[in-house]
Amino acid sequence: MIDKFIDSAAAALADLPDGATVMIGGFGNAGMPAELIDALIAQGAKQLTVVNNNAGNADAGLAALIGARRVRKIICSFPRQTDSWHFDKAYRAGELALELVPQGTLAERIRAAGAGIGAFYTPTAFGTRLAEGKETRRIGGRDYVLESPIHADYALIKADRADRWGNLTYRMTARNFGPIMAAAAKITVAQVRETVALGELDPEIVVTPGIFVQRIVRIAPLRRAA
Amino acid sequence: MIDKFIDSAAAALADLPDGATVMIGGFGNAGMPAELIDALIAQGAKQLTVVNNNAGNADAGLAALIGARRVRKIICSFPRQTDSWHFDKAYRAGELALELVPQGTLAERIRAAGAGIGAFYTPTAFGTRLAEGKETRRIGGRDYVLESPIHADYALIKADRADRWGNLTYRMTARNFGPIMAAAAKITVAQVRETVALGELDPEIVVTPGIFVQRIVRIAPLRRAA
Amino acid sequence: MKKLDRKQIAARLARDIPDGAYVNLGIGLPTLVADYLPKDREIVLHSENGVLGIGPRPAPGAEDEDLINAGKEPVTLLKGGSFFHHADSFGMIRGRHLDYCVLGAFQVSVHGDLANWHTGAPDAIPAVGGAMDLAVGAKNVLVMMEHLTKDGQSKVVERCSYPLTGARCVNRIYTDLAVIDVKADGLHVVEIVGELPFDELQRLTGVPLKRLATAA
Amino acid sequence: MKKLDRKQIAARLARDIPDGAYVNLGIGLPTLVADYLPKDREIVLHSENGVLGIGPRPAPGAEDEDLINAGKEPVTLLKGGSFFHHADSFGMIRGRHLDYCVLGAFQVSVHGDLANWHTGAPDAIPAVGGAMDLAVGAKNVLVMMEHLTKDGQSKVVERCSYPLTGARCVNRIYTDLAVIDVKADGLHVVEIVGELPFDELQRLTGVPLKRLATAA
Repeated sequence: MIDKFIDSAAAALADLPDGATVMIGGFGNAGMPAELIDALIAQGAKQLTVVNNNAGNADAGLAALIGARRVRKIICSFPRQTDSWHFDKAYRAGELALELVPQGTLAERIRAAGAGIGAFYTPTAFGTRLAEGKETRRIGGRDYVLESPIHADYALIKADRADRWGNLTYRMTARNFGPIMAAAAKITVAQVRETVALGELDPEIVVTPGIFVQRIVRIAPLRRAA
Repeated sequence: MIDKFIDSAAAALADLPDGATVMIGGFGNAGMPAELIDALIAQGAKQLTVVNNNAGNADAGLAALIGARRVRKIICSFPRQTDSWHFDKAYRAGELALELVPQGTLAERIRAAGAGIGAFYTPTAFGTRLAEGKETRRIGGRDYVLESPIHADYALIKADRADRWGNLTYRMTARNFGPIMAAAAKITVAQVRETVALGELDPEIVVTPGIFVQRIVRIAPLRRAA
Repeated sequence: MKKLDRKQIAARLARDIPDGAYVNLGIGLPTLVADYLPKDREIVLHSENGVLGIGPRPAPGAEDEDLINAGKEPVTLLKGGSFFHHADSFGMIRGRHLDYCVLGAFQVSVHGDLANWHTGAPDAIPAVGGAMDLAVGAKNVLVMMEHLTKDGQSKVVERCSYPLTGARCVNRIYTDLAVIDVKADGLHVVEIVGELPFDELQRLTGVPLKRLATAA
Repeated sequence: MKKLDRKQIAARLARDIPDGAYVNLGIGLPTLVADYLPKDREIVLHSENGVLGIGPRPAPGAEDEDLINAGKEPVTLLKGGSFFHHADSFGMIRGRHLDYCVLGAFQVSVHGDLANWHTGAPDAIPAVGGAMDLAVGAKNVLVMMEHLTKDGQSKVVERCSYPLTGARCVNRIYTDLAVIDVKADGLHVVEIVGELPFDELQRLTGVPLKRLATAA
């Protein structure tokens, strides 16, 4: 029997080793797996390479992971924010490597990893500093840059509903990087708002088929004061 | 106001010129836009390049288009079927060029066209006859073949429901090539079972966003005798 | 010299977006354009984070943290909207499906090179987001910016001194002084704000401008 | 000499598919495996045309032309199944997400080269379908075939004479005479059918076989 439900975020991340490459979903707060990140901080793994659109903000989540000096390298498109002080400090101190990738190239590199593509040519960033040193090619009158897939050991993502086979649906723009990260990682851990019985998810509306998901943790949403 | 509904299949294909590249969705009968193909036959355009998984079977649809000598070239993964006699005859007579592409490479080449990828490396077909003459590359210990996007002038696909903005849902395995062909063609014509008012399609379950669809024709399903 | 304010630049640009267009409004200044789109046109707004059909800002208290735009501001969804993941969203951009994108800029060159992501300062933390994808992907790249820097230098330049976002990608520039098309044979002034003489615009801009018959 | 019939080969292979596996069964002979998967295991069947969770054949009259497998036969969907488009489906295959695929073969070489799509006849109309993607994509490629051709030639060969489907891709071969692992150091016989002596299997096969301690 297939049962991907795990009792706690801590149990879902227990085997995550030092030096792992960890994709973390989310764009802003939408789709950010806050409780999984907290569990990763508590778990203690270090020397991590983190793939996320940003580099953390304020003092929680990814910013706290960076503040705790657990991240060796970050691959992202937009690290600089008004409140990205943990990243800024570690980066300026030379303690944290940054690989800056245009957002669409970041998404496509993650997608390529999940889809078994060895490399691809994208027009994005041709002629810019971010393509310096990269192989380029003129195809059909347009210039392209060669880019490689980004594989991960773990993906931590947030979805909306899940069944025990690991099928996922998302909620609005919280979908963002979740589906492609799930496919690019060896072990995908999804935190979800709700778990449902097998058969309750309409097969037409499953966004991430269970084949891409290894572990699911239900995190009840916070009740907000009215 | 955006209104992509068109009254008839004939009107939706009226401007399709000789020599066009036409993607035709479907895998078997599932997702095959039968009425649009009939309209294309009636419309008369010739010297077409057709992209489809197969090369027609029996005497209807794509087979009839081939039988009417309107196809110059076919790009597909599996032309040979027990009843693909129109293709077989034209192919053996040297009247029809065949570009044989592994099915996953066919899908990825169509996807690449829609997603603006200039070329990509796939492991599929490395070391086989279908990679002869193609550029190859060893990446991370695995061998890959360089493949190009397939763009189309028109895509004829079959979906399930549509709104006037062109948003589409599909039905079961009739989805197959529809979403990627819609994105790869300049003009996508979708025949649908049902048209609905704007707002009736849940934004979470739209499979093909309307940006990829230019024309929609409602084709009422045949009533079958009970 | 009469200049347009930011809202007026946004309103001017908005007039040029036709009915039925698919449009991405960049973070910051370009977002203003949404407020001025003609009400009698259906224009579908895209955001990189996986949404088509963005509607007006939600009423206070009605925000949903799962429904935001690329600037991470709360938005609403119109009827006909849809959600998709990041790779599909940038496939849409890179695959030339968007009719227009509107971007801010530090500089635009006479060849349509765009610089808008990096000041070039050696100690600056670089951040690019989706700007490079939009610059190469949209069918029409519209830039919205002030014509001059604070110290009076033209932001329309012979050659960008700031690091490029994209090469030869800008189609039209909307500034507080003029609307300028970037064409293969150079910059064409489409419109000048107020009573500003062409020669004065030319003097302020520095690089050669062509005068359209319709321009003042 | 006792040989397994096709159903027996399918049943033998089915025993090796573990609980929770994601599996693609190729068109034709491999489809038989579905009938023999142990009922106490949850095994998720994939088909190239965009479906996970394929169930048993529908009852006569309950077929739906929109719900078929890659062999274009009507199927059903289990609870927990899902649909997706062709690029996603082959991304799943190529991206090494399937635990097993089962393919028929004309020949398999000692290095695990697979030939199953083309007889090499110059006048044959070529057709490949998804076989080349499955051959390079699945984590484990299982081949199911008769050991010998009709005229007694081994289909396990030093070097394929038919055009290849994939190079060095086969992990295990199930025939009517034996189960053979393809490893870096050669072919290892895992199991022999009935009372067939190893030496006789070796003689029939032609290429060098290694005897596992557990093999007869």
